[in-house]
This record gives sequence, C-alpha cells and structure tokens, in this order.
Amino acid sequence: MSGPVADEPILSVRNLYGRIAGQQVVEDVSFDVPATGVTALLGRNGVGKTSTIKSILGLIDRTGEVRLAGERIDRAPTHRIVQRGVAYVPEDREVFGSLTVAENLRLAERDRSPRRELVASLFPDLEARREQRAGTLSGGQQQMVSLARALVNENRLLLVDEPTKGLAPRIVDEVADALAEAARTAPILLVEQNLLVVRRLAERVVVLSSGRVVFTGPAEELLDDHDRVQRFLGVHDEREAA
Amino acid sequence: MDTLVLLLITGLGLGALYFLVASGLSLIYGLMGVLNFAHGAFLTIAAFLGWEAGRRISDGTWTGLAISALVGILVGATVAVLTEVLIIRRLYERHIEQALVTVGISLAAVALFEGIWGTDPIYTDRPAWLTQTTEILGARIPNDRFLLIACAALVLGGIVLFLRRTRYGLIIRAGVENRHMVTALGIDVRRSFTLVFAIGGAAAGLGGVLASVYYGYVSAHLGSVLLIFAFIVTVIGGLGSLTGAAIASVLVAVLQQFANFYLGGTGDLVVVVLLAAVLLIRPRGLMGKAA
Amino acid sequence: MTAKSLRLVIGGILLVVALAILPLLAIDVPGVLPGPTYTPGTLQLLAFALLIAALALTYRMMFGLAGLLSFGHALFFAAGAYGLAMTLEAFGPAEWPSALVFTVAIAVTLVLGFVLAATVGALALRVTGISFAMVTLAFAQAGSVLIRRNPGSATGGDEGLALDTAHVPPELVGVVDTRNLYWVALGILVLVYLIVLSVEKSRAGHVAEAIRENELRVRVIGLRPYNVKLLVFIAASVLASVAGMGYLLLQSGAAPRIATADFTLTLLVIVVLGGVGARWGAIVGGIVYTLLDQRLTALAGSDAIAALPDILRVPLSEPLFILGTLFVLVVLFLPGGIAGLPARIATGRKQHPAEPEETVDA
Amino acid sequence: AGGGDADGAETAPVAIGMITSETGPLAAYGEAYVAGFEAGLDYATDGTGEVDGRELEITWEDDQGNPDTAVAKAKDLIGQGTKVLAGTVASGIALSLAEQAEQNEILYISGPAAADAITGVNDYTFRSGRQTYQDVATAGTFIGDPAGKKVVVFAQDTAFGQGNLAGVEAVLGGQGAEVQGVLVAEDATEFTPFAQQLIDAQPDLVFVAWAGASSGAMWTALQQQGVFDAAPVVTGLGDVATYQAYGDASADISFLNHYFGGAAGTDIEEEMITRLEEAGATPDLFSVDGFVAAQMIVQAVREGGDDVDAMIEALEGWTFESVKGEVTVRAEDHALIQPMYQVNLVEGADGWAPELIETIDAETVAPPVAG
Amino acid sequence: MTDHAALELEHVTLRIGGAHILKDVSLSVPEGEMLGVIGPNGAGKTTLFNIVSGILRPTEGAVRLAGADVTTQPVHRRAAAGLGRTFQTSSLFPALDVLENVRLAAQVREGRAASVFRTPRRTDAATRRALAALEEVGMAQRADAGASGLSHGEKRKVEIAMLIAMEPRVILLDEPMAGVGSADVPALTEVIRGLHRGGRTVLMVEHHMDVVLGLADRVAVMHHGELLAADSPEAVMANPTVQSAYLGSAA
Ligand SMILES: Nc1ncnc2c1ncn2[C@@H]1O[C@H](COP(=O)(O)OP(=O)(O)OP(=O)(O)O)[C@@H](O)[C@H]1O
Ligand SMILES: Nc1ncnc2c1ncn2[C@@H]1O[C@H](COP(=O)(O)OP(=O)(O)OP(=O)(O)O)[C@@H](O)[C@H]1O
Ligand SMILES: [Mg+2]
Ligand SMILES: [Mg+2]
Repeated sequence: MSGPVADEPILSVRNLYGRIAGQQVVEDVSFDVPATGVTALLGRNGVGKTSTIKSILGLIDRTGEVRLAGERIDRAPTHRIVQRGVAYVPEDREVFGSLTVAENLRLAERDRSPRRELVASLFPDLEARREQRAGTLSGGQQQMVSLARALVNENRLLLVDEPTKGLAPRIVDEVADALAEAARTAPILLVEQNLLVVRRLAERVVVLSSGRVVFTGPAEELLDDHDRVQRFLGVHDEREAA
Repeated sequence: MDTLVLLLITGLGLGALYFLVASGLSLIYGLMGVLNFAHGAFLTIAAFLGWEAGRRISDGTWTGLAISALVGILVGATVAVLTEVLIIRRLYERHIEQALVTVGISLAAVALFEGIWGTDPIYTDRPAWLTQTTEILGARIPNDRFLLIACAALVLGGIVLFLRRTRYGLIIRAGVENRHMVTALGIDVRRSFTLVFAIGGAAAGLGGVLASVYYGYVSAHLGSVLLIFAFIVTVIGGLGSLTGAAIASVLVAVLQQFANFYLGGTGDLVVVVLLAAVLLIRPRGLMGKAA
Repeated sequence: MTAKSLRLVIGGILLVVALAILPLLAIDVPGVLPGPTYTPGTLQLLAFALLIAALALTYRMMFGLAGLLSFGHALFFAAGAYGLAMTLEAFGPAEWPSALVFTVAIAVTLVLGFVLAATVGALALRVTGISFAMVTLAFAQAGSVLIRRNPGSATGGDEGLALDTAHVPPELVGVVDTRNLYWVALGILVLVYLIVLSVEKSRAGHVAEAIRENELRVRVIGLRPYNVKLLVFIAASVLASVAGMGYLLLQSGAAPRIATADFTLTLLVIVVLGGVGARWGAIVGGIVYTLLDQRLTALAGSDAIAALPDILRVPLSEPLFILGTLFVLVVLFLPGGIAGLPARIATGRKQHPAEPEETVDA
Repeated sequence: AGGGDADGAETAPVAIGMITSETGPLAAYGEAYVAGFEAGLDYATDGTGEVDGRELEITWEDDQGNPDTAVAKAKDLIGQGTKVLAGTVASGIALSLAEQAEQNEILYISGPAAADAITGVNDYTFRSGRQTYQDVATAGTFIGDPAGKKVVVFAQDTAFGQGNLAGVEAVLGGQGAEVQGVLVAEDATEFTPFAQQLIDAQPDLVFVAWAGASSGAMWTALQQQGVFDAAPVVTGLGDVATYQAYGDASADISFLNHYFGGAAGTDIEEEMITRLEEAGATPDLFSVDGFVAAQMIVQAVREGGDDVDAMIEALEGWTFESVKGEVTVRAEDHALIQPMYQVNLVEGADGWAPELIETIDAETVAPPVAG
Repeated sequence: MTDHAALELEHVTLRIGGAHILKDVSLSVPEGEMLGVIGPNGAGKTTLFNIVSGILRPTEGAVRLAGADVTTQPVHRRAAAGLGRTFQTSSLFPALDVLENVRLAAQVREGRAASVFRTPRRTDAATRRALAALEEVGMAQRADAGASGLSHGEKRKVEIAMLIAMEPRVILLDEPMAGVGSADVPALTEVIRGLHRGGRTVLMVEHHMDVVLGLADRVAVMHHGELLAADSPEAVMANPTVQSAYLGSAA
C-alpha cells in the first residue's frame, strides 16, 4: 500500500450535495480528512452526518467533488470506492441477519490475507458465536460484527458512523481502543455522539448544522470552548453527553 | 409390483423435469425474493430456438439433441441476462414490482411465441434410444426418463457446488437482504445478480429442451404448463433452497403419479393440498431458512 | 374536511349520474367503444368493464391497503358466479314466485361466499408474505380444478355453466335488456366502492395499513393483526362474489376461466396498471384494461395490421403482447400507475424515484 | 318466400354474424372453418354473395377462445339487428351462444364444436358439424358386433373426454359391449402407468379420445408399453397439424374421421377444394363445417327471409348435397345426419398422410333423437 | 391490584437450540418503580423484555402482570392489559404520519380500536389523546409529518408518545437513548421521568449510565443470561463484578 503524500488529505470533499427521495439532506459540504489520525464529524441529530458519509460512498444521490488521495471518486459506484480501500461501518449496523457471523465476516474480506486474528482478538465474543445467525445477536454483538467487517481488511480510510451506539460502557472503551489502534494504520472519519470518545480519539473535528459545515478545526479548540459546544451541539457539559 | 416400480421411476423422471425448471426459478427466487413469472417464457423460447437449431443441423440424432441443448442453454442465459439488465435491474429492492414485470413479460412472450410459431404444438424428433424402454423389475421404463434424471442430478450438483465453492451464494443471500450494504463491502452486486440470472436462465434453457424431449413437442405454452408446478416445488422446498426444491420435486411428482393412478386422477388436487398443508405447518417450506 | 371533501362527494355523485344516463345517450367514441353508448354491444362491454373495475377495487383493498398479496382472489369471484348459477338451478320450490327464488338464491350465494371466505381466510392468514400468496393459490387451484372436473355435473366442466333463466327477472334477460344489466353493474360498482371506502376510512382500515407496515408493532400496542386482516379478507372476498354474481347475469353463464390463477394475475395487472395508491386507480385500471383488451383484439384483426411487414405484424396482431408490454412499461416508468399520473405531471417530469446507483454510473 | 314485413326489406342486405376463434388456443380450427365458410358461400351463391338479390352482409368476430368475449360480441351483433349467428369451435362457447340465441330468438348455427349437448339444446340452435356421438359410433364400426366385447375408453377427464365415454357407453354399451373408462386428469403429463392399466384391462378395443398437445406423449406411452400389441386402438383423426403427432404408432392406429381433404370424392368436394386452393388454404378437418354452415345460411335466408321462425322451418328436415355427400338436418333435434370415415395413416414422402378405408353410412352413425 | 407486584418473573429460563440464553431469572418489580436494567452486550436484556412482552415464550418459568399469570398469553393481550414497550431500534409505521401513528395507540385504550364502523375524526377522543401525548414529548408541531422522514431523536420521541397514548401500567424501554444526540438527552430524560411520575412502573434497559443512575430507583444487572443483582444504584455501582464486566474504566 503506497501511502499518500504526507500533507495531502486522504479525503477531500468539496461542495457536496446529497439527496434522499428528492429531498436535499446534504448542502454544499466541504472538508478534508487528513491522511493520519481521526477526524470526527459532529452535529445534532438529523443534521446530515450519516447522509454525508453515504454521499461520499455513493449510497445516495450526490453531486459535488470527492477525492480519495487526490483521485476523483464522486462518479464511481460504491463498490469501486470501497475496493480502493475505504471501509464503512454503517449507523444501524446493517449486519446480514440471515447469514452467520462467520459468513458476514467472510463476505467482507477483500484482501488476499485478511486480518482474521486481529478481529478474533478484538472481539472474542464473536469468535464463540461464529455459527450463530447474525440476526439473533444482541444489538451490541451486531455492532461488533459491523466493526469487524471493516477492520478485517487493510484500509486507506475508515468511515465509521456511531460505532459506540448501544454498547455497554466497557465495550465502548474497547471499541475506542480498537479504533485508536486502527487509526495508527489508516485515517478515520468518525461520526460520534459520545464526546468523551471524541475527545479521546479525534484530532480534528468537522461540525455540521442543518446540512452545512459550521466548524472545522482541531478537536481541543472546539471541545474546550464550552460556548461553541453549546452552540453547535446543544450540550452544556461534555460529561453530560458521555 | 411392476406398476409400483413404474409409478416410482416415472415419478422420479417427472420430478427431475420439475426440478430442472424449478432450479433456475429457485435460484432467482432466492436472489430476487420474488417469483419470476417470466421463467416459463425463458424456458419456452429456449425450447423453440433449441428445436429450430437442432432440426436445421441434424434431426432426431444425438448430435441434434446436443446442439438443441447447447443452443437452449445459451438462449436461456442470454434472455435471462437481457431481462435482468434491461428490466429487473431498474427495480431492485422493489420485490413486488419485480414479480409484476415478470408477469407482464410472460404475458407478452407467450403471445409473441403464438404469433411466431402458431398455436399448435410442433412435434419434435429425438434419438431412437430415447423412444425405447428399458425393463426394470418387470416395468418398462421409457429411456428419456433416465436422461432427465441424470441431467437434473448434474444441474443440482453443479449449482450447489457453484454456491458452495464461490462467494456468490453468500453475496446473493446478503444482497437480497440489504443490497446497499453489500456494495458498501466492495462487492459488485449487480454483476453477481446478472451472473446468477444467467445461470438460472441457462438451467431454464436446458429444462426447456429436455421438456420438449419429454413431451415430444414444443409449443408456446410449454413453459406455462410447467411453471405452476415449478412454483409449487420451489415454495414447498423452501425459499432459495435448491436441495429443498429437489426433494420437493420428487415428492410432488411421485405423489402426483400415485394420486393420478390410484385416486382417480386427483394428482393436481393432491399437490395443491400438499402445498397448503406444508405451508400452514411450516411456512418456510421444507428446507427454507427463517426469514 | 369540508370544502374539498364536499367537492369530491359532489363530483362523485355527478360522475355516477353521468354513467347512469349513458345508455340513454348516443355518444360515439370511435376507436374506444364499438358503437354508440345506447347499443347493446357497447353497453355489454361497458357493464363488463364496470364489473371488472368493482372486482379490481376489492383486490386493491386487500393488496393495496392491507398488503395481502393473494393469488386466489378469482376463487371468490367464481364462487359468486358459480354459486348463484348453481343455487338457481338446484333449488326453487315450484310454488315460490320467481322473484323470491331469485332473491333467496342471491342471499344463499352471499352466505356461501362468506363461509368460503372465512374458511380460506382463517387458514391462509396463519401465514404471511409469499406463503400466504401460495396458500391462497392452492385454494384457488383446488377450486379451479373442481370446477373443471365437473363433479356431479354441477359446474359444467370446461364448457362452463349456463344461467338457468327460469327464475331470473325477465328484465335482466336478453339483448334488449342489456341496459338494465348495465345499470346493475353500475350499481354493484357503486356499492362496492362505498363499502370499500368505509372500510378503508374506518379504524380497521387504518390498523390494516399499520399492519402492512409492521405487524409486530401492531401487536405490541395491543391489537391482534389476524382479526383485522381476516376482516379485510372477508370483506374483499364477499364483495368479489357480489361482482361475480353480476358477471353471471351479464354473461348468462359462468366459464371456468374466471377461477384460474391467470385471472387473479390479470386482476393484479389491472390494479397495478391503475395504481395501487388510489381507489379510483383500480376502477380506471379495470375499465382501461377491459376496453384495451377488446379494442386491441379489434386492432389485431384489422387490415391495417395485416398489411404490415411480418416483423411488425406478428407482435401487433397479438393483443396480449401489446398489453403485456404496456404493463411492463407502466411498472418501469410509471410506478404510481395511471392514478399516479396527475401527481407526476404536477410535480414535473423530472421527478424520478431515486435509484442511486443508476445515476452514479450514468 | 320470405317473411319480410316491408317491401324495402326484400332488397336490404341480410346481416350475418360469424363468431369464431381467430386467435387463442383454437385459432387453427377457426382458420379452417373460416376458409370452408368462404368456399361454401361462394359455392352456394354462385360467387355473388347474394341470395335472391339480397346481399349477405357477413361480419366476422374473433371470440379468442373466450366465452366472455364471444357473448359480448354476440350481444353486440344482436343489438345491431343480426338475426343469424354462426360459428365457434369450442363447445363451451357454442353453448353460451346457443343460450343467447334462445334468449333473443335468433338463429344460431354452431360450428365444429362437438358436444352432444348442443344438439337439441333449443329451437334456435342448429349445427353444421358432426357431434361426439357420431365419432363414437364410427369407432364402433371397427369391431363388428359389439356384443360381449370389452371396450376401454381412454380419454382426458374433460367435458370432451367425458362426453366420449358417455357416447361409447350409449352406443356400444347399448349394443351389448362391456365399456370401461380410463379417464386421465387433463393436466397429467405422465401416461405410462395408464398404458399399463389399459393392457391390464384386456380389452377387445381401445378407444382413445384425446385433444391437445399432450397427445404425442400419450401415444408414445401407449406404444412403449405395448398397447398396440394387446388390442386394436381406435381414435379420431384430427386436423392436418396432428398427422405427424402419432410418430411410430401411426401405422398401428385405426382412425375414425369426420373429414380430411379427399375423403369424400364428391363433386362438391372438388368444388370446395378448388375454391380453398384459390384462396391459398388447404382442405382440413373443419373445412366442411364452414362449408355446410354457409349452405345452411343461404337456405335459411332464401326460404325464411328475415323471419327467424321461417328460417328454422326452412332448415328443419332439409336434406341437401354437401361436401360429404347427402346430409340431413334432422327436424326433431337439429342434429346433422352425415356420413363418417374409417381412415389409416400411411407414410409418404411428406410424412404421414391419411388414406380412406371405408365410408360409414350416415344412418349407421346417426345419434338417437336428443331431448 | 395493590397487593401484587406490577411485574413478576419466576424462574424464567430460555433455551434456543443449544444456547442457554436466560438462566433462572426471578425478579419482582413493585408498582410504580423505575427499574434500570444494565449488563454487557448480549447479556439477555432485550430477550428478557421479549419474554415479558410475549414475543418469546420462556422454556421454563412464569411471567405475572399485576398478579395474573400471562406466560402463555399472546403479545396483543398483554399490551391490551396495560403493557407497553419500545424497541431497541425505532419502529414506527413509516407510511403513516406522526399523528396516525400515535392515534392507533390511543384507539386501543378506548376500545374497539379496529372497528369497521368507526371512522377516525380530527375531533374524536382518540385524536385528542394522541395530540396530548405528542404535546407531552414536544412533537405536537410535527403531527402531520410522515414518520419515515423523522430524525432519529424524533422517532424516539414519537415512540414514547405512542406509549403515553396507550396509558400502560407497565412500560418497557429498550435503550431509549441509543443514538440520541447529546443535545436531546436531557429533554428525553425528562420525558421518561414524566412517564414514571404518572405512577407507572417502568423497566429501562440503557447503556448511558448517568441516565440510569439519574432515573432508576433500583438497578438490575444481567450477565450471561443471569440476574446478578437487583439493588440500589449505589450498591450496584459498587459491585466489583459490575465494575469489571460492565463498566470497565468508564466507571
Ligand atoms: N429515508 C429518508 N427519507 C426522508 N428523509 C430522510 C431519510 N433519511 C434521512 N432523512 C432526513 O435527512 C436528514 C439528515 O439525516 P441523517 O440521518 O443524515 O442525520 P444524522 O446527522 O446522521 O442524524 P442522527 O444523529 O440522528 O443519526 C434528517 O433530517 C432526516 O430526517
Ligand atoms: N437463536 C439463538 N441462538 C444462539 N444464541 C442466541 C440466539 N438468539 C439470541 N441469542 C443470544 O442471546 C443473547 C441475549 O441477547 P439480547 O439481545 O437479549 O442481549 P442484550 O442484553 O439486549 O444486549 P445488547 O445490550 O447488546 O442489546 C445474545 O448473546 C444472543 O447472541
Ligand atoms: Mg446518523
Ligand atoms: Mg438489547
């Protein structure tokens, strides 16, 4: 895997518009994801975080310019984008309920030598349930399958949508660890409501408000500024949001 | 005794025919989540063109039959792919609409075939051996039944291997459930779906040619006659389960034979009763997975 | 509620009145109707179209409202037609006046239709989705087989059953009275429409809609989906047999074709052609389909077609080919069916339903 | 002649409504009927298309093999004042049209539809073709004296098959034969076990009444299981398209036949064939039905004018020369009393073709009076 | 109605295939209590709710609502008898609008909810009750919106409005805060508190510990299908197993 030029962003989004069922849900969004570390995409419920990620991947109707390591991907079909090394952990887990855990993982393997051991060590719970149908897993277990599907390949970029939603506090820790670990080899664009996790992982944040970018900058700059946190995210105290 | 053997083996032969038609249907049904009403049309067009080719090149010989089968398979696959690319693809994840367009296709296709080839059946020739019989335990079994059974076994084995050995089986099952997520894993679902359609169409094509051997004719309604039984065995067998379809084919055909013979020709009645009974007791069918 | 719905009601009444006086007028629509509207041939065709529309309406109530995809609706239509024919033939004490026999026969058929619907529904609704479709298909096939087998010479087998006109009011017999039959058909359509409307607007209708969306959720708020589905199923089926009785009178007989799965599929085609989204879609679909079917046959036999080169002549002389193709095109390019047209025109042509991947590759 | 009430009616055209399958499953039969009718009309009117100076205004309608369509077309025609309807190949449709004829008091001449029930169904309905009884009676001529013989009827469990079984029971059973039926579900596709059943019955004669596409498979099964070695097999010879359907069994089957091109050898047959060939058609099973229908319509109009009762009177008991020789419209029940044929298939350069063995006298196969 | 606990589970055990999913769970929830249910992912919390609401039948054991044994009763009976629940992932009727969603629930309370002879009107009691419920969760202004277009948080609120309209005596909330933006958490917490304040018995599965601790009278801990403890929040938080198995360093 040839790493991108150090200061070139791995992902650059310019004037992105996205529509669902004829309704504009992403409006003129522009931001960069640097080639290393975690960039968090924040915003209140319904501002269009998920839609932005789906637009990048071509899962919904979109126009605008999206570059992956300098190459235009805004006209490519989803599977091509993913084949170029972009992994996606969707918001609602979206595991294949009628397939077993093992089958879910096998389907996700893109690389010639998938990192099965890594996944097994990250989520021992799944190892024990390889033959269980994913539809019968608990919510949290499904979330693990969803993450595992992304981490089993080597990626150039991870798009992760609310990975800690519905996870027990201890697992939240573990997932955060796993993401921190993953971020050492591939940059991550992370959507997350849990500001503690954001603070721990993210170097940079991009904040959306009603479909537009209202803030981009280093994570501390935002998180330490109670005023802005309050304004953009509607949170008084980040502890409260944990 | 010999009647029993005769009923059993001819039942098996009929079951093989049902399965040949149902295999493609079951595959596509498993993939689309809906019944493909155009499957009968795939079969009929393959039978017609297979017959046209076979009779042009050599009539009533094994070469002729082989050519018919080959042409039938190609035609079935091509027509299925065209249907998928031009029509079904535009309606992905709208299962009901998909089933509906296939209804439209089958209506239009049967009418078109009638326009081209007429309403009368066209009788076909076949290799002499196939018109003869072989005696088993006192029963004279028509040889073409053996051909049917062999082909059905080959198709079953072939498709099962294909689904086991490749990732396509997984892709299809996952794709039915959540197509977007499959693409988001970097898989070209469309190509997989088209491929599976081609295989289903090819199976239908082979089934069409063999059906014309079995019936001794081709006609515009060849496919529609078989389609209803193919539906029944597909559903009894269970959504998308090929082995289920195979078991159900044999079950239905043998039962039908016995009922037709011993219960005053009530074969078709017994089959629909079986259908209702199986579904009411086991809504998923014999081998179907929980939805 | 109010101005708009008042306008709708008045519009509806005017429409029915306009349809009702049609036999008294001499409107000629060349290419659509075989002759002026007062001629028996045209009235027969229109009456048939109205009955099919009524039947389609009942089918839409199941499929469009409650999401019940049945492959066996024809069974109930056939039950109405055959039931009435058989009761009229089988019974009728000599001392009873004809009118009474006729009325009682209708009542008996209704009861039979109800019992059949309740039985089939109670069983079939134990399963859902494609299994439900196949169980209804199984019942309808069984019915269809029985009708063709002609048990005890009761159904006339594949030759069909002629209407025994001994007890049928003379006003409903013979070509000169086609007009009366037309009014009967119109009456049936209006009746079916009103009942369907009241079911759909009722609480039960709303619940049925919710069940279509998420059955478990309905149970969790304390309702038993089974009951509501059964209710819709029975209502639609009994109304279908009412349409079947109209059919029997209109055709002076019943043919086994009306009990086949193909006939149910035709209904499905009609409902989708008209648009699942609206009641009037089913009506328009029924009428358009019947007229098209009839007119395309006329076209197929016309000299204009015969003069065409083979490649055009062969397909164009097959009415079903044209209908099938048309239907495919409607599903592909007009997802709302005919009923969806006004909305599409209003919102502009550019409104394609989003199929993201398609646009990506384009 | 003529019951016309006004003088104008004497020269006004007479509307004739012809309803038959031009499309649908029975389109091929319909085609033969239509061609035969055109030839018959040409013959009966000497090419003028007129009767006593009145033009016969013929309207053709396609019933698509569907009774609903047929009834709609009939009502349309009747509504426009048509007093004469004719045609259709399907018995179910013919019965519906007969019903319309009675309800509306017009003349109906049914086409090739074979059901015995059409004969004598009402005063207004006539027939221009043969009926099942005549087929069966012809089959009976193959075994000489039926008394004490065992006849097995192998048929589909349809109105047609059931009608044939009933016919055999009436004709041959009445003459002392033991009749057994083997009825097969219409949509059965496997006939091998039934062939076995036929042999097990040890019959003196097997009568096969079969229609539709499955006949090829059925014959193959009979042959494979050796039914032909066990007993003589008789069946009806259908239209030209079926001549090749019997395959290797062809030579072993004895055929009864209503008509094939060249069967009659009459002058009128020659007239018909010439006209058919001029029109690009070939003589076939149901050409005669069309031809006879035209003759009957011309007779009805010539003698009856516009008055339906007079037409009926003109036809009842009418004996005339037609393609198959002398035929009679029996007054009591409107059956058409006509000769039938015994036929073999012989293989020639163009495949199998029929060859006449014997003509069976019309009276020999006349059905009993219906009703 | 008063002597009995609102909800009782007796030796509830569930096996599916070879898996032992719930192991001998016994629990009694007194009338009016707010019980938090916590535990690692896959501990069996949702399963427990499914058993209480009747979606699953226990292999062994009994479920009692206000003293009445409902172990074999179907889902809708229990719901009609006053048991309401939400799902871990939002489930509304997407084709209906917000008001219709809630009104369906309100009709059940009134009886004859699925009658063919009654037509819903803008002014009838069920509609008024539905609007009041929407008001309570702050969604009244969205009454006419289609349910499919709501944001995540809005869906959660509508679900709770449906519960309010049903007027259940016992409520099961499965992760009501999952996916709710930090900004909306306080408001939703208040809505839940309101549910409880009406004297209703509430069981709530939730991974947001501060929400649980802020609301619950008592906290039940599940682990590997077993009920480890049901105690005061403080006691539970102090429990070492809970610390290691559930909370991790976040404690
Ligand atoms: N299928 C849909 N139909 C109509 N509108 C939709 C649909 N999906 C999303 N929306 C709308 O698009 C907007 C953006 O939604 P999106 O899911 O991207 O928000 P989000 O920032 O991810 O919110 P959350 O924090 O709740 O996940 C919302 O207003 C939502 O109502
Ligand atoms: N059919 C099955 N076969 C085997 N195990 C099953 C089956 N169905 C459920 N399970 C297991 O039962 C356990 C209980 O799941 P449940 O959904 O109740 O967990 P939970 O406590 O709600 O977790 P979460 O907090 O992640 O939602 C899970 O471990 C699940 O994998
Ligand atoms: Mg989101
Ligand atoms: Mg859970």
